[in-house]
Amino acid sequence: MPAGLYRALLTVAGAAVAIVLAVVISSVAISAAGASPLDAFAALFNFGETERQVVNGITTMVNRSVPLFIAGLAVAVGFRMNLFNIGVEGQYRLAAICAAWVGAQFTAPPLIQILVIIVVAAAVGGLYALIPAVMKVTRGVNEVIATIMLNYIAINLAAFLVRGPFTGERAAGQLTTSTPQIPESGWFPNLNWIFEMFGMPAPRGGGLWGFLLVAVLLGVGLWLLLERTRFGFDVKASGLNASAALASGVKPKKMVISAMVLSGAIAGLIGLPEILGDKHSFGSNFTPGLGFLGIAVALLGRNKPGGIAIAALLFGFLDRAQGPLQFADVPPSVITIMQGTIVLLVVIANEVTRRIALRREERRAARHLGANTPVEVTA
Amino acid sequence: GSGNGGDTSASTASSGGTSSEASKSGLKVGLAFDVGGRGDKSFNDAAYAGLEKAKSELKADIKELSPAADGSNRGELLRQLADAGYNPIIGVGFAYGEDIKKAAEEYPDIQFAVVDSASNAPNVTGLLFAEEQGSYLAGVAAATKAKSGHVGFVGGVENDLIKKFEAGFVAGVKSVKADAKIDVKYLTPDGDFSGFKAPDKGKVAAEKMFQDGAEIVYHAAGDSGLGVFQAAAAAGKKAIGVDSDQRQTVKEADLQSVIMTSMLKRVDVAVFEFVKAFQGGAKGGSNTVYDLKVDGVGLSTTGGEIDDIKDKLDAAKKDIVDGKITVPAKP
Amino acid sequence: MTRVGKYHLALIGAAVLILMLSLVRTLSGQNDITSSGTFSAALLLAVPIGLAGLGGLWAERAGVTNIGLEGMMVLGTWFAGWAGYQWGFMAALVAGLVAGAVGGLLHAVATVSFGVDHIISGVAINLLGPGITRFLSEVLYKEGTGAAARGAGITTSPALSSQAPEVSLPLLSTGPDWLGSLENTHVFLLSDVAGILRGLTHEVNILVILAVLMLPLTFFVLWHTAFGLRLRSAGENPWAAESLGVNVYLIKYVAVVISGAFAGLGGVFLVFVSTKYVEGQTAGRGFIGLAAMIFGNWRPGGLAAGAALFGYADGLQLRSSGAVTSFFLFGALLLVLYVAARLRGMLAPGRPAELAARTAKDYTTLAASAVGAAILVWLWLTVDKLPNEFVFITPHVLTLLVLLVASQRLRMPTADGVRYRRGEQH
Amino acid sequence: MSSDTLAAARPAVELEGITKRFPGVVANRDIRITVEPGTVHAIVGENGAGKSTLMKILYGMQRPDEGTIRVNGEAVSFRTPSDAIAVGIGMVHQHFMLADNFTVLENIVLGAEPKKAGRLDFEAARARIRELGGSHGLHVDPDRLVEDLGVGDRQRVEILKVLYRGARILILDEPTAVLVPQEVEELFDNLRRLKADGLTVIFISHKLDEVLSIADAITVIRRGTTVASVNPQDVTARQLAELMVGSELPTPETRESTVTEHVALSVSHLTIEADGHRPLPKGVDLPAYVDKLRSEGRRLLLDDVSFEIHRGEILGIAGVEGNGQSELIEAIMGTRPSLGRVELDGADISAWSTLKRRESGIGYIPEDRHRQGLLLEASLWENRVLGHQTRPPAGPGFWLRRRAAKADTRRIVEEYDVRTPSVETLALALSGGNQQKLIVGREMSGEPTFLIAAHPTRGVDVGAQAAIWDHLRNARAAGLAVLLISADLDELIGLSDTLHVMYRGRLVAKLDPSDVTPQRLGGYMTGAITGAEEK
Ligand SMILES: Nc1ncnc2c1ncn2[C@@H]1O[C@H](COP(=O)(O)OP(=O)(O)OP(=O)(O)O)[C@@H](O)[C@H]1O
Ligand SMILES: Nc1ncnc2c1ncn2[C@@H]1O[C@H](COP(=O)(O)OP(=O)(O)OP(=O)(O)O)[C@@H](O)[C@H]1O
Ligand SMILES: [Mg+2]
Ligand SMILES: [Mg+2]
Repeated sequence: MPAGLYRALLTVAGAAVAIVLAVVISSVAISAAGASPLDAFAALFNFGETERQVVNGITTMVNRSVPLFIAGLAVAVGFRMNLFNIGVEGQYRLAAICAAWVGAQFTAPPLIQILVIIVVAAAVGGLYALIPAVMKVTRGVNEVIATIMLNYIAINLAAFLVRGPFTGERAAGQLTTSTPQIPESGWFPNLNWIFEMFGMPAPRGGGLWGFLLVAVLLGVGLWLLLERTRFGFDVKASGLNASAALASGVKPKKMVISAMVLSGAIAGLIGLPEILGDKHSFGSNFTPGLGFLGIAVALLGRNKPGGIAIAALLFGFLDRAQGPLQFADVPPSVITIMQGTIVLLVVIANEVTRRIALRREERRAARHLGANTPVEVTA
Repeated sequence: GSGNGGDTSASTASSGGTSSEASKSGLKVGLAFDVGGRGDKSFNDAAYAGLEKAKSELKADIKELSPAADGSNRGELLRQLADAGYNPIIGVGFAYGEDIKKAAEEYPDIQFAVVDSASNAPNVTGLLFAEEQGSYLAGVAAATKAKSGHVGFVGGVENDLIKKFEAGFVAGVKSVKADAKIDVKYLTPDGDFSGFKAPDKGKVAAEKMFQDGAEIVYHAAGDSGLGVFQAAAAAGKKAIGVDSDQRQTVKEADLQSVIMTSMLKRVDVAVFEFVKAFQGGAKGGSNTVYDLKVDGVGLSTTGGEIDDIKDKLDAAKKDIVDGKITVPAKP
Repeated sequence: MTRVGKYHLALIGAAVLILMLSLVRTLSGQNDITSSGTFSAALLLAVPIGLAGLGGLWAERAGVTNIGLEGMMVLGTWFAGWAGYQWGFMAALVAGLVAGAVGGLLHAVATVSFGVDHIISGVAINLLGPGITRFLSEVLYKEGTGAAARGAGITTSPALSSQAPEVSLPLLSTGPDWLGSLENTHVFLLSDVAGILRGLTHEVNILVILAVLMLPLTFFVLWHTAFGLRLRSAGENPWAAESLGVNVYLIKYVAVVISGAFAGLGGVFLVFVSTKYVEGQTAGRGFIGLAAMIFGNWRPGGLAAGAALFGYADGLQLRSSGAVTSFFLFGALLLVLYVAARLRGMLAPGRPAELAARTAKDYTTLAASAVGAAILVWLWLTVDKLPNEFVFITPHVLTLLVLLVASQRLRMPTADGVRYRRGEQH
Repeated sequence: MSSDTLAAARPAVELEGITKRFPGVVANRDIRITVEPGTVHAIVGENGAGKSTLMKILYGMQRPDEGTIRVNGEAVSFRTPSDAIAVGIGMVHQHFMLADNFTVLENIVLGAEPKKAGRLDFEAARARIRELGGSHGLHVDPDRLVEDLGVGDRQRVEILKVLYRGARILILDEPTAVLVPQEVEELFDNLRRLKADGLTVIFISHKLDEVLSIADAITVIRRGTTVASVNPQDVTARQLAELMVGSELPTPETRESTVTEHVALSVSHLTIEADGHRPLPKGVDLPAYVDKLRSEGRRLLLDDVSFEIHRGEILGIAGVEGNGQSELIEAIMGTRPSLGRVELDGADISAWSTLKRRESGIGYIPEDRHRQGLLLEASLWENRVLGHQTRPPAGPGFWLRRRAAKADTRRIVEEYDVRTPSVETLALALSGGNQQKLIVGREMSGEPTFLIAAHPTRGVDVGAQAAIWDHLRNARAAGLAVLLISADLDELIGLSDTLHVMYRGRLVAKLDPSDVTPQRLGGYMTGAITGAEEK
């Protein structure tokens, strides 16, 4: 069996075992809560009776996955280089509010309007990530603390902006504050036609967010960039062995800055699916915490775009069940427990399978070498 | 896919779901909580109390859902309730404003209500509270009781809802003593809801006010209010609770005694009245304001500490109800 | 530098700091800068951060990065609340400690036995902590349970059935309260010292005393006992330790479990302050604790300084937004001092002339510092109230600034975060 | 065999039938060794013969699959090193096992700490270390940080660690690899004293003359098994070598000179300050500035280094590790800022980036292949690309040309005899020698005009060593200029056309490799002989 295939099969097997274990553990918890695990798992997979409910369920799941996927990508770019960008949280919030505000300041043909919003978001996210990057390369400040601090600062800054300079008009009696509404030309068209193509009803709400396409493109682009280009090679080299990368002509400072800025720029897009597809503004109850979840998603996906997509869908799948579980009288926090155990068990499984694969490879190499097989010696 | 491709209009969706198991009255009420969820001993639980009353008195079938910790699925919960055949559906908390509007457009045959936010669609009822009016009375009580004329206000999160409390309170205090000193402190900025969950910070903020000479501190800070009560107890001063009658809901005896009164916000009444009106055939598109006039807000009297100034409070209330005083909703 | 030298330097530093605070207070009239209230609030807010930081210290000195402190702290708060409402504060302390330790154990199993990346395992624990506690609340505190009747809800436990005692220094900070009287005279320096001392000795929770004692204890154990030497060796060169018969796995297990216990203790303290478990009350303190530890160069003393900085800044902004603006003045003073010191160095006789080129950069720094000082003074004079959002971030901005200045002197344990396997040398 | 001699001296260590298998490798097979007490017993064998594995088994770090161990006549079974320590065995490892950020004292007492009232008794430890140092001639200040120590001192700390535990049986795994001859002599004096005190020493080395001068008995291991036990009086180095490898030892001899007139690399006044780089003040002459720095008492890692290398020339630099060789490489590679001028083929490259330097024809075989030369967890073809990202086969351009890179890697595997299943294999699966061959192949493929070869055959077995020497010689004949840095003095003397000695950051002597002995070279390297000796 080729080494690559063997490794892939092992990974899948490991993940499967981990998920089964996580199911067992959560079943115990559900039983302890006095509910039936069977009901709970039925609720997980029950997307509803009517077609529309099914479509809504799928849409909820995918819509949840899209920002998580982007967040995972953002974290993974840094991780590839052993850069821990814990600041995705702050970067996306600041980027989201700035993009939402800029997008509401003018009206242009849809393509241009949306493009401008995306560019602003990426630029703000990237610039905000530039701060810890510069601090790291010039003053050696550990990026973990710097980004933790900058998260708090970003959250407060966003709060200041949304209530102050960037605040929009409000209907009487409305208590949420938000930036002005983005004109319709800045709304990302939804993908409801996909459902209609299969003769199914369109989902409710903002529909299937069109930003999904951007996310897919982003994933593919990032994969190409990381796996197929010189830049990707330099990132990988810096992550695997910084001093070897240095000796081979990779500039570590430049790499730290570009990886961090790239990570921040991607992070800047996390809020856009929601803003362009549904809310059309940044408000005080904008979804928080996606940056932190992105860390878990990236880890689960082993920092590879394909894996991150699967991990994001898994998280989306589980999160969708928050409501259905309550209909089945199961405490919805079971979802968080499942997510946590899956992450922990999958990384343990990854580690174990990685070691098995390495052992096998070493054995193959050794066999090929044939050096240390004992020889008959006459002393 | 199935051949049922014609089923794309939003109006037919509400007929799906569980119509077969309707209750005796046929009334199925759905309610979606704000972050924190049922059992928070405060806002959400008050809403639930109203819902339970509807269950027992109006024989309603009820279903209540809590959102995820980040509140990202509020809209989903509304849709899931609608798809399951619930009507009416209530969203608890101003954060539901936008989501209710969208859901209402998608399900025009279902009646919605939203607590703390205005109606924004023909089938949405806004259940609003005149927190500023209740807070005005709290301000009057505080200023009257505080001989030095020094009082304080601790807000959990600096958002517009909490600012209504501040505005009313300040106006009430000033109406009694124009030169009163009012310390105001918020624990966290808008968007960072940890300010409702930080008793230690509430304690520090209130402690400072008491040390500076404040005699009574009013809080609108959720669980952080606990810290305010502790600071009051330590300083031998008084505090004013919020939302429910905290002298009853707070179980610690030493803290109960510092709660001079609480500004009541009768979410339970609003929820129950809404369901009842729905049963009576009422349609949305307007707001119901729960103010002093309908006793939607007010002061609690447990402990009898404000009994002696009842006249003064009643007078102020009458002025407001009569429109002689207009309480500002913004500081 | 000898140990004595460092110790003296720290004392001198503290004295200079107090002097400057006193100066700023007198100039600005913001008494809260050194009031006992501010310092007691600072202590209150610093202790959980410091305990989390100690947790980080124990783990990282043994070579295990612990970003899961937050999750362990959350476990600590929940179990402290749960045990405390039934059996009182001692039970709360034990339960929170054990819960945190169990979180640490989980981290140890993943990182030490299975060799999982430390950050990954920590992130998973941060996800699990809140999930588990919310779930437990949903199950044990739901309506109809005894706990609910005693005031529990989905987000809170019932109040502790007994409170941890608080103590004060007799005469000085209670009763006749001499320090308090002295503080209220607002005399330059004297009142400031009195305020600080009183703040740190008035009605102090015994857990605070315990927590503060943990600092020298940690120092003693890690740097003056055989066990500590072995523990640190696991963080510096586990292979060397292994070759000398040290059971590195065991050491790491012990260290990470202790680390979790400290995080749990931080949670217990939060519960003691609020007298009950409140969901979300940790509010990222695990992360801040980690930051304080890095800030403190992986040493108990430095960590204490980091936690104190956070506690002080947070306490000050909670008590007085006005006092925060005075720190513009503080900054200006610092810059002026810096400029003076540099000028003195440059004008010192006997400076070799060919170093002139190097001073070109110096002049820019000097000019920038002077301009900075002027801007700060101007800000202090003109801004009388910062928007609250800017006040809230004071501690975080301060930490960033200090790191910018000092982070090049940090040295983390050499094998920190390294996946160690027995018998596999690097 | 008389019974009273047996009773008088039971063997200190007896190994019988020891077998140890690793996945795919039998590291030890049916090993039999008897070590008499109070002797120095040498174990020799080529790289990968299984010496270290055997010693780790004896020290409890690894468990044998088969076989028995007897210490002082008692059968033992070790689970961890502490078990071995308990019966009086101590081991000095092939690679230093020291925590750099700890003091000497902390490193020594770790695991066997003296305690007083619950605390670590530093005073007692200090006293005992001084006493041990005094009685065995191993003087190190117990309160210094290990990171500030040179290799010789570190070696002494390692031995003190073992003695501190009261070991009566010492295992020294290649202790001389990093030492210069003078230090080796000192070490041997120490060992003789230990022997006189009744201790038993097991000594591992590749260097046969050393072995012959110190050992009382010699065991030869080949391909994991004992092939002979000999008496040093009865064998010559040549015979020993033949036992080890089954053939005659190769020598790194360069035949006729190929040095041309054309200067490939010229380095002038290269200087690096120890405490951070500061640019040269404008209008100041560099040599004068360096004089100034010296007179101010600043520590210089590189102190006014100048030399030229011609095409077809190998310039060797001898020196004890830590005397500026690494800094010299870093300055030439541009990975560390420095003062002074570096010219490649007449072009001033001092301000160029590392990448540009590599692109313009500098090849680099790094001193530590794991740290600077390889991505261990990446495939061989990716390692082929490392350092050549912008050049064929993978470059130039934005996209990486994977297919071409793989094809070229296959070529290297073929030409340089890299033993590997495929080019997709991860680098860490390869043995050290094969990793080194890959690196040499990679660097030669970049068609360099100038090559830095730092310890090119370190830790490589004899076969691979000879192959690498051949490659260097061939490239030299084709006009390559080589800067050779090595700790192996035979390699240096054999390969170099010109030989410089580096001491404390300065080039202190220029010697003629054809008439210098390792002893004299060692004298310059340790500063024992001063004054440049121009050829
Ligand atoms: N932990 C291990 N896992 C797998 N193989 C190993 C391990 N340790 C050693 N080997 C293999 O066992 C063989 C013997 O290695 P060992 O280190 O004992 O050789 P050595 O004689 O000490 O060589 P050198 O002179 O290079 O030090 C080598 O082929 C090596 O690759
Ligand atoms: N000049 C180029 N322009 C655009 N894309 C390119 C270019 N060069 C390479 N690529 C992209 O990079 C990918 C890899 O290139 P290449 O064909 O050289 O690798 P490979 O050896 O085939 O890799 P593998 O064996 O993994 O398929 C190609 O599939 C192609 O999409
Ligand atoms: Mg060896
Ligand atoms: Mg191809």
